Amino acid sequence: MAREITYRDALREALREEMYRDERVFLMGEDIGHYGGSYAVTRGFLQEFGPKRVRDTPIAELGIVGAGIGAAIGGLRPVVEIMTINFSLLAMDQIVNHLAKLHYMFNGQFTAPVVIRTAAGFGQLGATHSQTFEGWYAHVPGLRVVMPAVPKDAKGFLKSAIRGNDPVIFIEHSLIYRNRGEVPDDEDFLLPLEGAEVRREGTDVTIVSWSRGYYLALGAAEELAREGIDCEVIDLRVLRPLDIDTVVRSVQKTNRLVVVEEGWRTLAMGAEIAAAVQERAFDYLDAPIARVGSLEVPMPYARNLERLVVPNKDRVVAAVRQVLYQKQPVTVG
Amino acid sequence: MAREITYRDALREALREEMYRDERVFLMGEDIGHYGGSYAVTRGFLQEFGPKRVRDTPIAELGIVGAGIGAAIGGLRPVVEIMTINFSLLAMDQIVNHLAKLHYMFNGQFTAPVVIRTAAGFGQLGATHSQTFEGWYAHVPGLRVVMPAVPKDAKGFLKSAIRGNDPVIFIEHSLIYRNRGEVPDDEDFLLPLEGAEVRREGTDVTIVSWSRGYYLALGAAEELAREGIDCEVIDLRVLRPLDIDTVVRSVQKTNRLVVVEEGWRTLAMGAEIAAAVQERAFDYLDAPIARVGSLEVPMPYARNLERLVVPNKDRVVAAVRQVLYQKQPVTVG
Amino acid sequence: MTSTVGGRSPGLALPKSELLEMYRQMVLIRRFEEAAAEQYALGKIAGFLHLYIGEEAVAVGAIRAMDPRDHLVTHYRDHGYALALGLDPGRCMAELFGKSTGLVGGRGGSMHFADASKNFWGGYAIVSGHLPIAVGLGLASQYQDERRVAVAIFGDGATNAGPFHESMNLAALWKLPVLFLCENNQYGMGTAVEYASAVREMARKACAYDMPAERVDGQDVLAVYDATKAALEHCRSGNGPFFIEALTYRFRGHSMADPEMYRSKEEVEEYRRQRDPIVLFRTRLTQEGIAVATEFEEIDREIEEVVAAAVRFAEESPEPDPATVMEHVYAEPVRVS
Amino acid sequence: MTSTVGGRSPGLALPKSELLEMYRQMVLIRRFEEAAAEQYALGKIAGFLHLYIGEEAVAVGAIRAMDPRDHLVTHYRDHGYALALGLDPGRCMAELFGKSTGLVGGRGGSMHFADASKNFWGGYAIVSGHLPIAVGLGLASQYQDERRVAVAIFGDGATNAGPFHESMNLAALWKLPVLFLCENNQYGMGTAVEYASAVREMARKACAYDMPAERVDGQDVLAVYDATKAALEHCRSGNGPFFIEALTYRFRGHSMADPEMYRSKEEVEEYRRQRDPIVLFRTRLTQEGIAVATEFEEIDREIEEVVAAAVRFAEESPEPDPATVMEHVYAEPVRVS
Ligand SMILES: Cc1ncc(C[n+]2csc(CCOP(=O)(O)OP(=O)(O)O)c2C)c(N)n1
Ligand SMILES: Cc1ncc(C[n+]2csc(CCOP(=O)(O)OP(=O)(O)O)c2C)c(N)n1
Ligand SMILES: [Mg+2]
Ligand SMILES: [Mg+2]
Repeated sequence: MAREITYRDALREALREEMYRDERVFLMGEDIGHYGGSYAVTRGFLQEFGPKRVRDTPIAELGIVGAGIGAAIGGLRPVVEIMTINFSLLAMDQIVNHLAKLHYMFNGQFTAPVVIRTAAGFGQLGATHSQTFEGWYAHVPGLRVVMPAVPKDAKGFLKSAIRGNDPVIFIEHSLIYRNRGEVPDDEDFLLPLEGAEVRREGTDVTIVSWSRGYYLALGAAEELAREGIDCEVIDLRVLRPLDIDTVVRSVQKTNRLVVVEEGWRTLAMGAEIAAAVQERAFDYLDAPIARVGSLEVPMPYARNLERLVVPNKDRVVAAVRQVLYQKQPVTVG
Repeated sequence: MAREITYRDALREALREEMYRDERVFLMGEDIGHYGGSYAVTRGFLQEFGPKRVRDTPIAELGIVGAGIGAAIGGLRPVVEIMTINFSLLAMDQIVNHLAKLHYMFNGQFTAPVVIRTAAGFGQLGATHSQTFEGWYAHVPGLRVVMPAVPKDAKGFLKSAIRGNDPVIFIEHSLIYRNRGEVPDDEDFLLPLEGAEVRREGTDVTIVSWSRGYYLALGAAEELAREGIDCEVIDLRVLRPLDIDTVVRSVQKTNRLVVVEEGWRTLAMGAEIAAAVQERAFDYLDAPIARVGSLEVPMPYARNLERLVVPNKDRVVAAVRQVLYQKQPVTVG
Repeated sequence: MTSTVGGRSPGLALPKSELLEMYRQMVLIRRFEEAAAEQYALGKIAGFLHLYIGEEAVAVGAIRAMDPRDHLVTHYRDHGYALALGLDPGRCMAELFGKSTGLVGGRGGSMHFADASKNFWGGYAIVSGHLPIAVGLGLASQYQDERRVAVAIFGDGATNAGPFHESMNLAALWKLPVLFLCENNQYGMGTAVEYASAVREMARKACAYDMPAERVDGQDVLAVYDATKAALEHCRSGNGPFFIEALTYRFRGHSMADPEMYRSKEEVEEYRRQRDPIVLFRTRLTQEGIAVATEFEEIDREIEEVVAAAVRFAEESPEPDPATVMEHVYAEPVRVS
Repeated sequence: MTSTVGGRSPGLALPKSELLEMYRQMVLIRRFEEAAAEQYALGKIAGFLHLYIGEEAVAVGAIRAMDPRDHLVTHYRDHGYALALGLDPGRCMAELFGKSTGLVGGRGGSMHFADASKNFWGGYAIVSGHLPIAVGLGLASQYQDERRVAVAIFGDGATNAGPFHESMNLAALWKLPVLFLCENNQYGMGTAVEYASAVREMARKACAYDMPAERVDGQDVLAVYDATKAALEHCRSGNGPFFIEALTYRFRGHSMADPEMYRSKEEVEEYRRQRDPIVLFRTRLTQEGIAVATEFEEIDREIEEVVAAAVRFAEESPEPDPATVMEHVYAEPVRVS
């Protein structure tokens, strides 16, 4: 059985179900309680679960991530919300130097199963509120990094993240909270925190993306289908560990690859995917792997400038044409 | 005229000369004064320049980087030392959300020419003291990221960084401070903060590295030369802006590329270099680009484990053989 | 808490023209922001828009006390400061519209106003992230013997963040001329002070740094002026930093997106009725016999026009030139790749 | 500052066996670290080695006062705590040697001792980075109604860092059972307190959080014991966190690499002569008629053997198995790539 619900509701269900299932699960973050969550994911939770389990915190990203680590070591299951991924830079030391390392550094003696929920996104929010850093977290051994695109994954991953024993960086996207999709009814519906998914089969070119980028990829694929170009679309879903095999298998079929993401192109996920795919499918590639990302500037506020900076469907289409040598190679930002 | 001096002395000269040249230049950092600098780069400076210009600070990486930004806006030329790059994670918000963005965000009205000196390195220092994050900084528009390998570059870059108007992340390496090399005598010897350098010409394969990695590359090249394998060795020197053209030109000649670095392989500099080179020299590549990096674990303390984790000359040699199809492809970490 | 009611405020000794100018600025901020809210609803302004309505006395009192050479950095709730500094309302509104004629060419929007020519080094949107920058400005002043004070504006919420602490310690340790001016509007977004801070009075936090501190009625523009004047004098004379907590209240939501579920309508109404800084100041000036109703009304009318003109200017201004999108990432030319 | 000299310390009412055990632990720490320094010189130990010599009374007094169920996190200067907790000196030394028999299998080295079975959740090497973790442990205790106190050990230098502030505020705001135990050894690496902190007494920093605080003579093991006992009681009873500043001094360099140019030999000598916590305690126990010279000497001899055995154990232990290098990155299996 499944119902169609929004991405936001999928997250809400995951949190509620896990909170009912396990007393040790609690939420902690800025404005998640009285305010109702900056993206309304936890609206009503304070009233439903009380202030012990839905904890409004001071503005102290580093402190609350660290408190999450300690709470996890002490036997709890904290879900720490960092309002947006931009602010996670303040908690970087806790995440990278502490959370990711504890288990290894202390020889497996204990774990700190903290789930950090945060959101990427943009929309005329300016330079410091429009970034995305999934690639940075995906660089760090010890972290699992998840960035679901569809409600089903949002729910299944979040529940698995809460139940699992590893730290998880769980990245949402402010522009897809209202997207709808099928979600199974089962309260024990879990998804393993690994593995990409081929969401659209195709033969001519592979487009890899995740989170909101997946919808751009899909839109481009649909547009190109009208011209008879058949794109395979992969939703990467989990950025660490990286399921490069699924991408490689697809490229072995299509021989062409485009990666679509919202971050600045240089040194973002697309770089790793391109590097890893050429390592493993060198002889299958019929064209250079193309990367579509943001222009390399701090995000400007003005609507027209922002539109220039972020990737869009047209740029994805252009990149697909480029790897198909349909036109002169186009600059894809 | 040139003399052979150490990398450390090259840095010392650069700082001293610029401090004498320009009253506005001052140093700020933990233990740079009374202690003499954790790597002795500023030893004696407090005595020479006094506490106004050589400022010991509290342990507050974020605060001192931010204070550097403000001081720069206010007309000074701060050189902020972050003892090691591991601690720069605490200042990440200032560096990425403030320093890198000011100039663009405020429409070019003002600049914050802060030089952040810091050091990578390892040596049984454990998980939180053995990292390197140049790839993260190189991801960020607005920053210039420099990681010199030789004394001449150390000096020329540092002087240019101090005189220039952009923020610069200047990354040293604790294991090469004693390396020696020729440095010009000229007090106005400056190097532009861009551009890779071909340090050894060769025809069979290109090895790209920077900082200490460059010495591994060179060592491997020398060893392979004895077998008649002729490696071209490029010292990347500056990681943002990235001089990919120099690498591409080399690959157009050698048709094979190995990247050597100390960071975890996934999503590090090598990923970008591989992605960018396959974009621009696809038809020239005779083998997949190989990346040599660290094993993907938090650094263990034990000597034997650490040795397994970090790249060494043998792994570089193995990677070169791999791209030459000399043996079965070897896993190169 | 310091208030001027009852006592004799030095601010009252200001020339009448300045007092009326303060009134004018407060009304300007109020009307400017009301217009901004309307334009937001019309989709002309987007992203985050944090209104200052209800808090006008703080910016106006503080800026009036400052020397033009003093430095200013603020948080994202920055319109009031820009207008009190005398920046052109048209260029401010154009910034909100994301137009090329905006204060920063449309690149910053509401949260990132700036004008280097006024030593206003910007509004910043990372809570507490600009405080170390203020410390650095204070350091530059001390280093260059300039007797300029760096004024940092921030909220109650910011005082719980690590960067605040590092900044306070550095400023006090080095005796820098930095005025920490905390607008305690009793909420950080939707989180009341009591849920965020171990102490309710922000000024108490200065004790950890041996920094002098004062609480002031932030709805009383003269009290803010007086306190700021004295604090700036303290800083300018080489005595190190000073901390002012201005108790205030925002009449609107945190930003335009705020459903305001964390406080009651009654609470807001109560403040609007009893503690409107504009009404309080107007009443005061009237009681003191400094100005009469018609004078205020004339200012009010003038402001209506100024704001209408600002909106028109913003509306009619061109968007930024797309060709400039890559400009100003670096100050120096980039040659490679 | 609290000291037991003159007054009557509750610690003196401890059974003689415990008092002698405290003496034994202090001597053990001293000799263990002297041996470690020797082994470092021989190249058997590498990386950073931060000795605790001179500060032994703090760890020994504090740990004695703790309940075994209480949580402990420390900074990198952690040998003293491990030994005072009763961890096997052989395994401790083996960790310094990077051997598989070490406390954490040779993965951590000097800075990262830990033993989960003792609720010792580790030594951490990012200054102040472990303080929020202590807060979280306190939260877990409160949440689960466990009446366990989380004890955080850190230096004077750490109190200037942002994470300290965020931790203090959170602990006080939520009234968590956290004991902040600051070892003020008067230097952070080579930076004297006066160059790093706006206030010289670390305990004053608690005022910003309305947190009770006390200064104690950290060279007086009984004073530390008494203060910790009382503070733990305070925390355990639901009164929220407590701050103790133990005034102490390290007799050796910050780490083995320290050229010690920032302080005079005379200063160090003075402390060694006048304020050696072991000598002070021995004298005290003698004066109080609790023990006599031969008892101390027997302990001293025993410790020589214990330490020699520890070194032997470390020396003879095998290195970690290279095949395990990728183990424990994740707790759950990783299947892809
Ligand atoms: C580091 C950081 N965390 C969270 C946010 C989101 N945020 C924006 S404003 C705000 C509340 C700030 O409150 P306060 O400092 O009291 O200022 P006020 O808005 O009340 O003027 C929050 C949480 C942010 N911008 N930066
Ligand atoms: C965030 C951070 N910055 C800098 C360092 C380098 N460092 C290690 S110990 C230390 C001094 C710490 O002093 P204090 O807190 O007083 O502890 P003590 O060593 O005196 O026991 C410094 C600066 C670090 N480990 N972490
Ligand atoms: Mg507020
Ligand atoms: Mg210390």
